[in-house]
Amino acid sequence: MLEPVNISLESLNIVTLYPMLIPVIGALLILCIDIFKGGLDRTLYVAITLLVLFIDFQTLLSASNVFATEGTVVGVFDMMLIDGLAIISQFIIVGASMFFIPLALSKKQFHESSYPEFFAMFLFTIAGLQFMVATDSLILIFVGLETSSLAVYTMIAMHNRDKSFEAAVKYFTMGALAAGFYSFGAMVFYALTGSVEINQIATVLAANGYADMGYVLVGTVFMLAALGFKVGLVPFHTWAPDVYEGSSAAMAGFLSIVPKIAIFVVAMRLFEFLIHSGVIWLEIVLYIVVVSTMTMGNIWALVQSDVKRMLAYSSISHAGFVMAAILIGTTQSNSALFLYWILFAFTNLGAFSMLWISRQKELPHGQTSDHSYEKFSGMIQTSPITALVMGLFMLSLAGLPPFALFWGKLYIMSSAVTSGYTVLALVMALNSAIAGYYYLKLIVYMFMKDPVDGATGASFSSNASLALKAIIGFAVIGTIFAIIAINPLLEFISAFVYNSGY
Amino acid sequence: MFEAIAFYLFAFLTALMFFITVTTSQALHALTALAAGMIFISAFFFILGADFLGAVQIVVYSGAVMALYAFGMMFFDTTRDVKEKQGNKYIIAGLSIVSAILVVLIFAAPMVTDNITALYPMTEGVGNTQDVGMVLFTKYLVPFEVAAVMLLVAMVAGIVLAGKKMDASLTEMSEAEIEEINTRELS
Amino acid sequence: MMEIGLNHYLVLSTILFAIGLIGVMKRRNLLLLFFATEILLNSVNIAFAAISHYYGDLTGQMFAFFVIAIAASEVAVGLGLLIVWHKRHSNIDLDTMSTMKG
Amino acid sequence: MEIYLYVALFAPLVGSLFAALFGASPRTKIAGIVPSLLLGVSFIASSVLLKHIVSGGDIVHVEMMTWMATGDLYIPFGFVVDQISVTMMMVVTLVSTIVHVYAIGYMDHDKGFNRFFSYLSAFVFSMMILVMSDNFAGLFIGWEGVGLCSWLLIGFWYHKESATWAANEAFIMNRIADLGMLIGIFLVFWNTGTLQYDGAFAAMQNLDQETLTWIGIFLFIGAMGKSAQFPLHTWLADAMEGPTPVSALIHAATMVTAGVYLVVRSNELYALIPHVGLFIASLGAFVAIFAASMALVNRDIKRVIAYSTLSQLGYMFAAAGLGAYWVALFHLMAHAFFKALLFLGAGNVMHAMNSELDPFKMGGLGKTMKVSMIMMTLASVALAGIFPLAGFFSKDLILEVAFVDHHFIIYTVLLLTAGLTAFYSFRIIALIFHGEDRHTALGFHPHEAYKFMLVAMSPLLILAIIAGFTMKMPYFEMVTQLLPATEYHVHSATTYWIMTIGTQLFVILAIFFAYRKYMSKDIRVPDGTSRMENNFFYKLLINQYYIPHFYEEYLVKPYRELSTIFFKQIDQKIVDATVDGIANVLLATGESTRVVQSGNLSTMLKWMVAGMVALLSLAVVFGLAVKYLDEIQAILSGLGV
Amino acid sequence: MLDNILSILIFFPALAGVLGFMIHKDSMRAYGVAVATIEFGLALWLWYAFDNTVAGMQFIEQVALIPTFGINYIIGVDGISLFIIVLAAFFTLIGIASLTDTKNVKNMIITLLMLQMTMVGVFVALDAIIFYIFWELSLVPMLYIIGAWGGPLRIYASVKFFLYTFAGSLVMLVGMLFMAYFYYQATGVWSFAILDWYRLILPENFQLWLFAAFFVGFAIKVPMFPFHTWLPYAHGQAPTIGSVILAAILLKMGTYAFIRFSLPLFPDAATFFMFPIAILAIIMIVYTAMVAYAQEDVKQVVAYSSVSHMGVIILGTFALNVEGITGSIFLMIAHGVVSGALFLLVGVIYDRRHTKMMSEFGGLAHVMPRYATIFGLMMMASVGMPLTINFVGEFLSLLGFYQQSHILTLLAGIAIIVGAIYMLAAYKKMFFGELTNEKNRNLPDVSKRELVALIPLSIITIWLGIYPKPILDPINNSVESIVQLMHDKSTSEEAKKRIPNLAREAGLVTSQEAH
Repeated sequence: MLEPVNISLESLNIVTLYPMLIPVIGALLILCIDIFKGGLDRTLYVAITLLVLFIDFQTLLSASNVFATEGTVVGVFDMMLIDGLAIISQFIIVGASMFFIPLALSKKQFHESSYPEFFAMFLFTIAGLQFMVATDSLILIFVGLETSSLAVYTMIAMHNRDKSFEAAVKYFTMGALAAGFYSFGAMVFYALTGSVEINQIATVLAANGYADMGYVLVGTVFMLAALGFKVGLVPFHTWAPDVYEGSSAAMAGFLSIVPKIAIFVVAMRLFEFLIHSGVIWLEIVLYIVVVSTMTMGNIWALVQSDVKRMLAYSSISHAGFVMAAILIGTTQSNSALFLYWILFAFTNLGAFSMLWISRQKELPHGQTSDHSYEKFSGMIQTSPITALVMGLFMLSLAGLPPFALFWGKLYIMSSAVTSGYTVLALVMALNSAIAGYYYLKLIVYMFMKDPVDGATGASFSSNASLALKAIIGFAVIGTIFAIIAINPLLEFISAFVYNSGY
Repeated sequence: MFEAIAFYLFAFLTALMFFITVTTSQALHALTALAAGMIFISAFFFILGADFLGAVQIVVYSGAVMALYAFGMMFFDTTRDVKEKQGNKYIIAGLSIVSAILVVLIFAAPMVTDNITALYPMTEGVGNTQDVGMVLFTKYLVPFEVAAVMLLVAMVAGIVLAGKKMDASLTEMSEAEIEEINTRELS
Repeated sequence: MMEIGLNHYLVLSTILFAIGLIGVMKRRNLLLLFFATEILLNSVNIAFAAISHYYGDLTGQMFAFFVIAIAASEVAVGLGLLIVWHKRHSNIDLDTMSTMKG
Repeated sequence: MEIYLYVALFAPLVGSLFAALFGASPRTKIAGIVPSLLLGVSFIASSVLLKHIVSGGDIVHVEMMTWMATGDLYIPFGFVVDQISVTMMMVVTLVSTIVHVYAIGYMDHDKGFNRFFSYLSAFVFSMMILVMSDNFAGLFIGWEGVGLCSWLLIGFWYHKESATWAANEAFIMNRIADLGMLIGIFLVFWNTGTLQYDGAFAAMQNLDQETLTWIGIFLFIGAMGKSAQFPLHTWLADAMEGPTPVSALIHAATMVTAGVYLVVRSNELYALIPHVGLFIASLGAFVAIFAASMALVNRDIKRVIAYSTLSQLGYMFAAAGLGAYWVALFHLMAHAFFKALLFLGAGNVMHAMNSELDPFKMGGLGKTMKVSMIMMTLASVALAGIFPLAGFFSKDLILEVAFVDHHFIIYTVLLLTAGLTAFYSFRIIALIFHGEDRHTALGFHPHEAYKFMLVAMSPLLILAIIAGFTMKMPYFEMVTQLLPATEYHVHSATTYWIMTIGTQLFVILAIFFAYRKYMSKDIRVPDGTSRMENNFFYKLLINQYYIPHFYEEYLVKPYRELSTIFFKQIDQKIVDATVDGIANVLLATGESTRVVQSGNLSTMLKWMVAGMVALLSLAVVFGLAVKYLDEIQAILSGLGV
Repeated sequence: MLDNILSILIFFPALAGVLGFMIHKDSMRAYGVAVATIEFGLALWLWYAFDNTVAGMQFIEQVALIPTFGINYIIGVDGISLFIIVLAAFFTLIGIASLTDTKNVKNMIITLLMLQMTMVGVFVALDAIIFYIFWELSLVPMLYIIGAWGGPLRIYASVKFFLYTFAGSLVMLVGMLFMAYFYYQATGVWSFAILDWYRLILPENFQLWLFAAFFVGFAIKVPMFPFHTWLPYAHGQAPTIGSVILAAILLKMGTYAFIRFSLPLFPDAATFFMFPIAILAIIMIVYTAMVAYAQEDVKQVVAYSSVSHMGVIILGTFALNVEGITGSIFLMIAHGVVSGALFLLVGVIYDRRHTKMMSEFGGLAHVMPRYATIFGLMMMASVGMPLTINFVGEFLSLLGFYQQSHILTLLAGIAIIVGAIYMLAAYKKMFFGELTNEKNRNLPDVSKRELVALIPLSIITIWLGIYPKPILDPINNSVESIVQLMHDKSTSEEAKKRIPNLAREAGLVTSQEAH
C-alpha cells in the first residue's frame, strides 16, 4: 500500500507557476467569453490578451525580484525552475508577444484575427513556451514545446489561404518528425542516467566520467536535430522560409522571435554542461552547424526575390549567429545571446510590421508573392517616411551601428574573441558583410529605383492602422536609441545569467 | 525463457506490422497494420510491467487514434490504392538503414549503469497503476496539467480547422465583402 | 541471447524508429505519412518502458505516457489541417504542396 | 639693400599678375608695356645690387618668412644676393627685359598677347627665385616654376598639336630629372640636417665620400634635365615650337642654364668629389659635339640654334665639371647675350618669312634685312669664338681649362666642336642672308622687323661684342670671392700662342668652308633625292641619331600599352574580377543550392533525416577515434606526422 | 558653448537635417546653405579657439554610454583631426552652395547634412566604438547619394562601395574587440577609449595580428591597392557632389585612422609592416597612375589619380617620423582640396555636355578660358607644383620616408613623373588642340555659382602652398607627441631604431620615459 503523501502548499512554491498560469487562464477566459457571446470584435480580444500579458509581465517582475534576492527558486515538486535564464527569456517571450499581438489590429481584416480562438491559441503558445524555459525536466519541456507548436500550427493555418495551409502542413509534419527525434534523444539520456532532468543528467554523467560516450553522442545528435529544427539550424531549417512565406507577416515576425528564444534557453541548459565537460564532438559539430547556418542562411537569402522569404533566411542566419553564443558558452556569450535576441526582437518586429502594413489582399499585377522586392521600388518617392523606416530596420538587421542589432553583434563577437574563438568571430564578421547585400538590396529597390508605373504610396501603408503605426513607432525608437538601453540591459542580463550559473 | 520468446515474437510482429504500414499501397492495410503494431507494442508494456501504460496504449491508440484515422480515411477517400510517386529509393533506404546501423552499433554495447539510482522507484507490492498515479499527481502534476492544456489546444485546433469557420476565407475576401457578411449576420 | 536485457529493447526501438523514418521519407500521402510519425513515437515508448523496467524507475513510464498524449493531440491537429487542405484541393498528396520554394 | 632685392624679385611677379588681369580681355598694348617696364625696374634693382657687390659690399641675405617647418625640417623663404646669384640676376633681368620689349613687337598680332606677357613675366619671377634662393627647397620652387612657365610658353599656341606635344614632352622630361633633384635634396637634408646652402655645404665637408657622390650624382641628374643634357636632351629642340622670344629667353639664355647654375652653386660639393666632376665634364664634352653634329644638317633655323645652345651648355658643364666654375659662369653669361641675340634675329627672320623656318627656302634676305643680318652675323661670330668678341674670351677659355688640366680628350673634342660650331652657325647665316633669292618664288615678301625691336636687341649686340674684353677681369675679381679662384694659364707662352692662333684659324677655316658650300648658286630646297641626303650619316644626324624614335618606340609606346594592359587586363580582369568573383561565387552558390529548398515536403523531411544521419556518422567517427585514440596516435607517429 | 562645441559640430547638421524634412522644396537650397554656413562658422570657431601649442587632445567631452562594457561617448580634437573637420565643413558648404539642379534636391541636402554629421564624428571620436559608429554610418548617406543620383551603373557602384567597405570594417571591428579584450586582461576593466589603449604595450606577435585586422578595414577605405577597385566605380557613377565629398573627406578616414590607431597602438607592427606597406603604396602610386593614363573618362582619371595620391599619403604615414606623418596629414588636406576641386571641375563640364569622355572634348581652352585656367591650376597642384598645397604634403611625405628607405622613396618619387604624364595628357586631350566637336562650340564658361566653389578652393590651393605654417604647426605638435609615444611604446630593437626619439634629441627626458 502506498503511503499517502502530505505536502504543504508552501513547500510547493506555487509562485513559480504564476507566470504560466496567467496566460492559460487568460486563454480559457477568451474561450469562455466566446462561448457566452459570439461575434465580438477582435479589438476586445486584443485588449484582453494584452492585459493578460501585462499581468504576466508583472508576475515576471516580481519573480525577478525574488530571484534577485533569493536566487534560483524551484517549485511544484522541483518541476518548475525559476532562474535567471527562465526570467530573462520569459521577459522576452511575454514582452515580444505584447508587441506582436496588437498587429492583429490591422486596417484590413484577416481571417485569423477575426476569431477569438486565435487569441486563445496565442496565449496557449506563450504559456507553453514559458513552461519550456522554466523547467529542468525534459518531459515538461516536451509537453510545453508541443503545446506551443500545436497552437502555432493552427494559428498559421488560420490565415486561411492555400499558402498558409501548405506552410502549416509542412511545419506540422516536420515538427512531428522533430518530436520523434526529441523523444528519442530524451530516451537515450534517460537510458544513460535514469533521469530526464537536465541537472541530474549532468550530475550522473559527470559522476561516471562520460563512460558511455557513444550513448551521450547519440543522445546529443537527436537533441541537436530536434532543437535545431525548432530554431532553424541548417540542415533542419527547410521549414522556415516556407512557413514564413505562408503565414502572415505578423505571424512570421512572431515566429522568428518568440519560440526561438525558448529553444535557445533549452539548448543552453542542455548543451552547456556537455560543451564544458569535454564532449569535444559537440563543440566541433556545433561549430560546423553554426558556421554553415550563418553562411548558408545568408547565401540563400541573397537569391530571394521576396522580402518576407529573405527575412526568413536572414532569421536562419541570425539564429546561427546566436547559436554561436551557446557554442562559446561563457557567461558573456550567454548574456550576449539574450541581449542579441532582445535587440533582434525590436528590429525584426519593426521589419515584419512594415511588411504587414504593406500587405494587400490582392496581389498587384505581375507579382507572385505578397512582398516581392519590385513592390518596394521607388518607395522613397511615393512614401518617404515608410521607406526611411524600412531602411532603418534593414540597416539595423545588417548590423550597422548605432542601430539596435549592432550592439548585439558586437557583444557576441566580443564574447567569441574573449574566449579565443577568433576564427568564429571573423566568420561572424564576414557573414555580416554578406548579409549586408540582401538588406541593401531592399534599400536599393526602395531608394534607388523608380516606382513601377501607377504605383502610389498608399499601397505601402494600405494595412496600417493606428495600432500598427504605434508598434512601428515603438520599434523605430527602440532601434535607433537602443544604445541608451544597452547598459542597464547588459547589467541586468549579466547579473541574472551569472547568478544562474551559466 | 518465456520472456525471451515473447520478446522475439512481438519484436518480429511489431516490426513486420510497422513495415507493412510504411510500405503497403493499400491505405486500409496500412491502417490495420498500424493498429496491430500498436497492440503488439502494448504487449511489450505488459511484459515490462507497465500495465497502466499498456492499457493507455490500447485505449488511446487502438481506440481513439485509430478511430480518428479511420474517419479521416473515409473523409479523404483513401480506401482505394494510394498512388505514390517514388523518388530515389536508395536515399530513403540508405538513410534509414545507416541511421539504424549506427545507433544499433552503439546500443549493442553494454552501458555502464552502475550508479544509477531510481529517482521515482517502483514500490514493491503496489500495482503499477497506483504507482504511476502517485508519481503522476505529485512530481508530474505540472506536465500532466500542461498536457491537459495541450489536449485542449488540439481540440480547439481540430474544431477550428475542421469546422465551418474556415470555409470562407476572410483573408482572401475584399473588405467590402467582409462588411457585407458582417451586416448579413447582424440582421 | 536468451536473457533479454535493456540493449535488446533499445535495439528494437531503434529498428522500429528506422522503419518509422522510412515511412516518413517514403510516404507521399499525408495521412500515411502521419502513420509513420506515430511509429516514431511508439518505438521510443518501448524503450522508455524498458528502461523504466530495468532501472525500476517510473520516470520512463511517465515520459511514455506524455508521449502518447502528445501523439494523440498531434493526430487531432494533423487531421484538422488535412481536412482543411482536402476541402480545397480534394487531395492530401504532399506533391501538390510546393507552391513555395527556393 | 634688401629693398632692392625685393624689388628685383617681385617686380616680375607684379608684371605677371598685371598682365594676367587682362588675361581674358582682348589684346592690349599696356599688358605688354607694363611688365616690360617692371622688368626694367627689376633690372635696375639688380644693377644696384651688382654695384653693391662689386664694390665689396656684404652679401645680401634675407629671410622673408617660414615656408615649411616640421620636425627637424626648417625651410624659409630665404634669398641671397652674392657674387653668383647677382651674375645670374643680371643676365636674367637684362635678357628678359630685352625679350619683353622685343616681344611687344613680335607678338603684336597674336590673340594671346596679354596671356603671353603674363606667362613670360611669371617665368622671370620663377627664374629669379631659382637663382636668388638661399636653400635647395627654394631652388626647387624656382626649378619647377620655370618648368611650368616653360610648359605654358612652349604650348602657348595650344591649338597646334605639335606645340602642346612639345610642351608636355618638355615638362615630363624635366620631371624625370626633377625626381633626381628631389632625391638629391632628400639626401642633403638627411645627411646634413638642413637645406640652407651655407649650412649644408659646411656640413658636407664631414661626410663620407660615398654619400657625397650620391648627392652629387642626384643633384646633377636634376641639372641634366633642366639643361637638356644627354639623354634628356630631346625636349629642347622640340621646345622650339614656342614663340621665338620664348626660345630666346628660356631655351637659350636663362632656364636651360639653371643646371649649370646648380653645379656652380654647389661647387663646394663638387670640389669634394672630383670624379663626379670629371664625369660631368666628359658628359659636357660629349653633348657639345653630339649636339653640334646634329646642328650640321638640320633644316630648321631655330632647331639649329637650339642644338647650338645644347652644345654650348656642354661647354659650360665641361668647365664646371673640371672645377673652373667661374669660367662656366662667365661663358653662361656671354652665351646668354649672343645666343639671345641670335634667337631674336631668327625671330625677325621668321617674322619676315611668315614663320617659315627652313633656311633653304630663304636666301638673299640680307638685302631686305640688313640690320638683322649684321646682328645675327656678329652673334654667330661671337658664338664661333673669334677674337675679340665675347665667345673668344669665354669659350676658348674652356678649351684652355681642359688643356691645362691635362684632359686632352676633352680638349680635342671641344676643339673639334668649336669648328663644327662655326660651320653650322655660318651655314644658316649663309643660307638665310646670302646666295640666291629662293623665297620670292615661294611667295614670301620679307620685311625688316619693327625699329624698336631692333633697338631693343642692340644692348645684346653690344654686349655680345664687348662682354669678353671689358668684363672678363672685373668679373673674375668679383666672382672669385666666392668661387675657387683658379687662373688657367698655359705655362708656356709658345704653346699658348700656338693654341690660340691655331684655334682661331681652325674656326675661321670652318666659317669659310660653310660660306663656300652654302653661298653657291645651285642650292636648292632639298627634296630627299640628293646623294647627301641618302648618306647614312646624314640620315643619322637629321634623325637626331634616332633617339626620339627610340624614345617613342621603346618608352612612350610601351608605356601607353602597359597602361592599357594594367587597366584592361590587370585592374579590370584580375583585381576587380576577383572582388566581383567572390560576390558572384556567393550568388552562384545561392542559385545552385537553392534547389535544396524544392518546396516538396518529402525532400524537406529527407534533409532533416540526412542531417541527423550526418551528425550521427560524425558522432560514430568521433566516438571510434576517441576509443582508439592511442592506436591512432601510434600510427600517426609511425608515419612521422 | 565652447565646452561642447564638438558635440554641437556633430549633431547640429543632423538636427538640421531632421528639421529639413519640414522645409519646402523651393527653400531647401537656401536652408542647406544656411545650415552649412553656420556649421562652417562653428568649425572656424573651433579652429580659432584651438590652442596651437597643445599637442594632446582638446575640447574633450565624455559621457558614459555603456560603462559596463567600456563604451563611452568620448570626443576630442587635436592638430591631426582639426583641419580635416574644418575641411569637411567647408566642402559641405561649397558642395551645397554649388549644387546644380538635381532632382529631389531636398533629399540630397538632408543626406549631405547627415553625411556631414558622420564625417565630423569620425574625426573627433576618441572611443573606438564611437569611431566605428560614425565610420559605418558614413556609408549610408554616400550609398544613397551614389545610388540615387548617380550614372547608369549607379546601383552596382554604390552597393559595391558599401559592401566592400562594410566587409573590411567588420574585420576591423574584430580587431577592436581584441584590443578591448587585451585592455581588459591587462587592467581588469573594459575600455574602448583610444587614449586608454595608447597606454597599452602589447607583445609584438599580438600587434602583428591586430595591425592586420585594422589594416583590412583601413586599407579598403583608403583605398589601397589591391582593394581599390570600388573607387573608380564609385567616383565614375557618383554625382559631382558625391565624388567631391568622397574624395575630399571620406577617403581621408582611412589614412586618418592609420595615424590614429595603427601607428600609436602597434608601433612594432607598424615598423614590421612598413616595407610591405610601402611597396603596396608604391604600386598604388605608379600602377594606378598608369591606369589613370589609360582612361578615356576624365572623371576616372581624377579617380585613379586619387588612389595614386593616397599612396603618397600612406607612404608618408609609414615613414614613422615627424616629417613624414606631418606631411601625410597635410597631404590629406591638400588632396582633399585639390581632388575636390578637380571633381567639381569635371562636374562643370558634365553639367554642360552630359558626358565625361575626353574624346568628346578638345580645344575647350578656346571657348572656356576661365575654366581652362582653373583646371590648369588644379592640375598643376595635383602634379605637385611647388607653391601649391599638394607640394608641401608630397614633399614632406617623401622626405620623411627617405629616412627609412632610399630606394623605395626613389621608386615612390616616380609619382611626380607618372602623375605629370596622365594629368598633362588628359589636359591636352580636353583643352588643347582645335575645337573639333561642334557641340562644344557654344559652351558657356564657368558661371558665378560654380565660381563660388572654385575660387575659394583656388585661393586655398595657393595660399597654403605658400604659407602652410598655420596648419603645419598644430599638426606638427600633435604628430611629435604621437611619434614620441610610438617610440616609448615600441619594444623591438628595429622599431626603436626606426622611430625617432624626439625627447632624447631635444635633450629632455619626459615623465613617460622616466617610468
